[in-house]
Amino acid sequence: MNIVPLPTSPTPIEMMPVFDVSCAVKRNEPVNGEYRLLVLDAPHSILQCTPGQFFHLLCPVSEHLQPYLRRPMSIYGYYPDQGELHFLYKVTGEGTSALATLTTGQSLTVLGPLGRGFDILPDWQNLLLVARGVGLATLAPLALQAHKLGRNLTAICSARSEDMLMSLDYFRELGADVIPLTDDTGTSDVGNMRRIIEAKIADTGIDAMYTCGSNRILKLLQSLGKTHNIPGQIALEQQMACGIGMCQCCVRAFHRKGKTVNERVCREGPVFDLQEAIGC
Amino acid sequence: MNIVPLPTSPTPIEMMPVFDVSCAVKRNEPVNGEYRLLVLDAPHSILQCTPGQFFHLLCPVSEHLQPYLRRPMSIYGYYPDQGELHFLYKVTGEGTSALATLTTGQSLTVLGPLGRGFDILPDWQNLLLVARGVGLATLAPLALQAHKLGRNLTAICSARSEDMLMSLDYFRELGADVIPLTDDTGTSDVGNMRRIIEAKIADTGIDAMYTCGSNRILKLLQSLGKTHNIPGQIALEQQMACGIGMCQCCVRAFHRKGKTVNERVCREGPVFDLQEAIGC
Amino acid sequence: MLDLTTQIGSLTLKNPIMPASGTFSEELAQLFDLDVLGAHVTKTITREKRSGNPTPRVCEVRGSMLNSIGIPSKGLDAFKANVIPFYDRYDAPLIVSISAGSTDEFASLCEDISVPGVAAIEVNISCPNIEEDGKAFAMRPSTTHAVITKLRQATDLPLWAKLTPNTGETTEVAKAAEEAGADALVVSNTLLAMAIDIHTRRPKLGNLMGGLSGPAFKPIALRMAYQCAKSVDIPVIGCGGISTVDDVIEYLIAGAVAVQIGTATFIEPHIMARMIDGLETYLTTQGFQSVRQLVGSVDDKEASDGMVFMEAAP
Amino acid sequence: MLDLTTQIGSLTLKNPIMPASGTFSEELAQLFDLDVLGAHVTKTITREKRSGNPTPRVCEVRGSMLNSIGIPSKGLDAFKANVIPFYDRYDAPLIVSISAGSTDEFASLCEDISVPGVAAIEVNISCPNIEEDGKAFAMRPSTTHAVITKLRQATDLPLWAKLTPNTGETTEVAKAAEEAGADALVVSNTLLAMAIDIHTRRPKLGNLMGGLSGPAFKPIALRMAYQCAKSVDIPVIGCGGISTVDDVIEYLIAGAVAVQIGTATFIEPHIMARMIDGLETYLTTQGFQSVRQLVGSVDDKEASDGMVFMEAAP
Ligand SMILES: Cc1cc2nc3c(=O)[nH]c(=O)nc-3n(C[C@H](O)[C@H](O)[C@H](O)COP(=O)(O)OP(=O)(O)OC[C@H]3O[C@@H](n4cnc5c(N)ncnc54)[C@H](O)[C@@H]3O)c2cc1C
Ligand SMILES: Cc1cc2nc3c(=O)[nH]c(=O)nc-3n(C[C@H](O)[C@H](O)[C@H](O)COP(=O)(O)OP(=O)(O)OC[C@H]3O[C@@H](n4cnc5c(N)ncnc54)[C@H](O)[C@@H]3O)c2cc1C
Ligand SMILES: Cc1cc2nc3c(=O)[nH]c(=O)nc-3n(C[C@H](O)[C@H](O)[C@H](O)COP(=O)(O)O)c2cc1C
Ligand SMILES: Cc1cc2nc3c(=O)[nH]c(=O)nc-3n(C[C@H](O)[C@H](O)[C@H](O)COP(=O)(O)O)c2cc1C
Ligand code: FES
Ligand code: FES
Repeated sequence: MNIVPLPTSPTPIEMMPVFDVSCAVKRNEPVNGEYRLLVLDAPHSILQCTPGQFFHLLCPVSEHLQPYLRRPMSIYGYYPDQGELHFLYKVTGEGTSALATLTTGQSLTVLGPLGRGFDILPDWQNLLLVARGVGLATLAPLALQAHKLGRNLTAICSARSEDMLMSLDYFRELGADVIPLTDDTGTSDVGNMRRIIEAKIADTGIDAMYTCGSNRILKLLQSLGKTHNIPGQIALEQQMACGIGMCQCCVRAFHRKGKTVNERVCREGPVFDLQEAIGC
Repeated sequence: MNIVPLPTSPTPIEMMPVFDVSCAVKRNEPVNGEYRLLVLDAPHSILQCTPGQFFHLLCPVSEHLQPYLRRPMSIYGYYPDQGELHFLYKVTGEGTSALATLTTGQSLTVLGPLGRGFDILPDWQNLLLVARGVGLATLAPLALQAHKLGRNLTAICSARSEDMLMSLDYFRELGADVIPLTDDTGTSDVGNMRRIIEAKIADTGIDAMYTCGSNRILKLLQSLGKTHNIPGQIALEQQMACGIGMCQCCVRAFHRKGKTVNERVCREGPVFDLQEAIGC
Repeated sequence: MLDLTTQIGSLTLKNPIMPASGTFSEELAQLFDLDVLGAHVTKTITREKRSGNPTPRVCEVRGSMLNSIGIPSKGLDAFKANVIPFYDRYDAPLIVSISAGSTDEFASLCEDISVPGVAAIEVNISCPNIEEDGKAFAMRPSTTHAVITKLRQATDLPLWAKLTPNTGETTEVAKAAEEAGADALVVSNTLLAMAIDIHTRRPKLGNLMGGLSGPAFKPIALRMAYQCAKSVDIPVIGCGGISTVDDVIEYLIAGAVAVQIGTATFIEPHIMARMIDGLETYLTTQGFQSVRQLVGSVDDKEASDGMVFMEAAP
Repeated sequence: MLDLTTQIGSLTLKNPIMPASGTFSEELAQLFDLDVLGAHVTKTITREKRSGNPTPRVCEVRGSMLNSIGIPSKGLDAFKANVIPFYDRYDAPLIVSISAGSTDEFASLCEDISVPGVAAIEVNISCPNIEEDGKAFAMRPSTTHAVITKLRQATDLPLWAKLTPNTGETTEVAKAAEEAGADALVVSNTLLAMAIDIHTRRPKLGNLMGGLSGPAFKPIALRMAYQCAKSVDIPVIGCGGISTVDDVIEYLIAGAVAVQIGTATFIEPHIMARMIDGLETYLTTQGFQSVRQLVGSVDDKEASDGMVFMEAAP
């Protein structure tokens, strides 16, 4: 194998400032049945982000919802010009339910930007994004960045059903070739996905692949990456306490140089080399 | 001494129902700088009260105020016809600060009515109320009851200053002879109070005395009661956990038959025989 | 048909929900029919009259409380004359909690309280042993063994030993109680704690220190209940911080055959009745036929072997 | 002039606020100037490389958290090569936390870590002693005495002994540590606890059990800090559940000469810096000239005599 591993190995501590600021909520609205979009009025200082980075949110406490730890959330959009920070989230438990109660004008304290984001190396012209469900949140700013850098983008968006597919128009506006796949139409299976990607490779070629979350997709891309010698990156999740590297609770195992090593998702990640990642 | 002690000794468990209900807030407004009036929309069931009884309030929890135990609060007014329950309270700590955040339409869970209230025996014609500060809250429904029963009422209301004197008009409407005393005007001292009460005793006579809280006033009334052979009752406070008699945290010491006994303020009280009470 | 019953030695309870000692009394009958409960557990009594600790006897800590009530008691005779007859009107079995400062006094009180109307005796061995160095009986396996052995000889009624969290030897104490003849363990009493008013600089409790109970205490008592259930064969009754039906379920999954509800009743006096309904709903919707199926169903795999006896935080 | 300094044996800290081991690292320098702190305390290290416990390593409980991080460690050499030099740039003294499974390993690590740049060694004796029955050294006076005695011989640096709450012998352990030569006590590490997911019926921590920290733990650790301050003459550093400047003040009043902040930093990463400001404001407005005047100023009257050594909840 001669895939160049990306520099996801522990870097010396980078002393980029991290901010903990209270932001006013501009909007917090349902996007479809399961997802909500949270738009914050954010100071310029925290909007110097890299796609793939995240913030650690201090969810509000109420009589019925009392989350204690912060909750990590990928940056869905950062817009220094408008002074906006966007999150796209799924209501799953106490923390995200508490987030969902926020109304316009209330404030939310966010810590960030945190972690290591995606790389788009200079010679990567044809980029492939494969996202499922809320994974779009993580990949959306990457698409914007690719667009700004004038790269060609193919976005395979997978979901349970048509109406769970979000942001297709957004990706199209960015000039991406969008390929929607759904469980309902039976198009989202791994076999079909492989066929589509291999066709793309044969057609224009793919210089780098990006994904997040799903185990099935990880395995597929690892296999394609090995076969066709294409590098890639994946954004991973793990439960977090501190979010900045102090507590070591967020580790996951990675293959590296024949060994299994633990890395902190909040610090060495959340973006890791595709081939080093281990599914769960 | 031949003052007939009132039957405040432990009575066999009375199985009057106690209710724990959620009531909508009708109003919650400042009465003066220190006090607030809370008016609840209450079901008829919980409005069968006796003056001197109290409710145990489950104060709301928010991000910044997280009272855990309930807070005991005297009934300031109960109005079965209007379906209203009133509390007059002073914002002192976490629980009452949380109460102060309630707005019209929100709900508050209240447990009650609780405890043993005041007695107005059939042959008690001339009643004396002596209240200081928020003590008025506790004595107000007693004044209304006395009025309904056609008894003569003298109300000595003491406070730091003129504007801290509340409800004087209310007492006057009930036909009470209201005597306001303030620290500012130098009229609230014990000596002056004693002179006023002794004049009243000499004039119309006093059949029973009621008070609450203040140590100074307790001592004065105990002394007057002994000298002039006048029975009396006092409403006392103590920190509470359960409010209904289970935990025994709310005990205070009383003199009874030459011994010191502990009684539960929530159960054997909060109203006790004046002479048995021990100040603190 | 859903089976809510639970078995504690020879005693069958109609459901696994009962009050914790000191947080329940006859007065609660003013709120709901006490016969819905699996059992009734009285406040600890002593033989002699006692007045308890100085006030303030409770204080609030973040989301929980401390108490230093002590054991005010009207004494054995008053208890027999007033309290036992009161509970006679109910079908739910009456569990009487007792305490004493020495093994002999403990045993003689145990004997004298073994009267009709009492279904089991809960021995509060979390109280100081005045013959030793003032540490509670239940802080050490040796003193636990000694007192339970004597108590076992003093009564034919079922004996429930109530353990303390103020020890580093939870499993050893549990085994000592089992070996000495306890029929069940109640896990557990409150944890020694303290709070100081920073304005007056005085301790918030008249007694300086007191016991932590309520939600903050739950993860600790749950851990103890789990450790005990894994290390003894007698039934374990979980107690500590249980405030919702989810908490009840968590303890049952951990291995408790029944639970006691303490502080939660102060905040929500109907909570025990509501938990019984909630448990029924949960079992039905999850497809369980009985409480028994839930008890001890924790999926702890291999982990349990190495870890159960770990008593140092990692 | 307000004097915020505090004295811990031979060490003078410019203020009494420092992080707790395992809840602090170089990365916090991205948020504020770490030199505002009274001291820097590193995550416990072991001599060899270790990977720590399985995930999930943390979970949330009502208003607090459990952790079973374990002691992942890059090993002594990496620590000396990377971590000590990093902290060299600061004036605040560096306290290194160490751990080992036996007294001999402990002592040799202690010796090897006694290098320039290290101002004091915190010994995490709350870890299991694998030579005995797996109970932590700090659970018993005897094992505490044994390990501290050896450590004392191994270094000339100040030795801080970090105690565990998983014991019924807090004061005895404290005295044993003092007698064996500890220069200060850190009170305390986390309390063993557990949580189970009622939906999956699996323990919420990969390690089955973990340590409780955060606000729920405060009244327990405060009680221990008070008991220790009353029973030994060496300084006590309070640790456990401190989340606000009021909590800092409460510990100082109870007798702690300094405090360590753990979990609170996860929720509010600037909290330590804010506490220093808050403490300054409090002392000024209350008319204190120094932190020293506040330390141990609890108004416990006679109560303290009888009660300090009470280790049974009442
Ligand atoms: C780097 C990163 C980026 C993420 N970005 C997004 C996003 O853009 N949109 C989105 O909807 N979700 C995202 N997640 C997942 C999100 O953090 C969890 O859904 C959320 O923490 C759940 O909290 P809860 O209280 O609602 O759920 P609960 O299940 O009640 O949470 C209990 C605990 O588990 C943790 N937890 C639960 N699920 C996850 C998870 N998947 N990852 C990490 N911790 C978890 C919680 O933080 C909390 O500590 C991201 C996670 C990570 C690590
Ligand atoms: C029977 C009874 C009737 C009362 N009626 C009134 C009333 O009508 N209006 C009014 O303003 N106040 C009344 N009080 C006092 C009121 O209960 C307290 O002011 C209130 O509990 C303070 O709570 P906090 O959280 O605001 O204060 P904090 O000081 O933060 O309270 C801390 C703890 O101390 C308890 N506590 C503090 N002060 C008192 C007190 N005086 N009595 C009992 N417990 C206390 C609280 O309940 C809480 O548990 C009454 C008390 C009793 C016992
Ligand atoms: C006010 C109060 C009084 C208590 N009195 C007793 C008692 O007399 N005997 C006893 O064994 N336990 C007593 N306890 C402990 C409880 O029975 C229970 O073990 C403890 O509170 C933990 O449960 P919880 O968290 O559900 O309250 C008391 C607890 C409280 C809060
Ligand atoms: C995530 C985490 C990791 C910890 N790691 C260590 C450790 O390595 N060594 C140690 O002595 N204590 C460790 N502790 C315990 C803390 O130092 C502290 O004693 C405890 O958390 C109580 O303080 P707190 O309530 O302020 O968090 C750890 C605590 C947490 C929460
Ligand atoms: S969340 Fe604390 S190290 Fe990653
Ligand atoms: S408050 Fe519980 S007995 Fe009075």
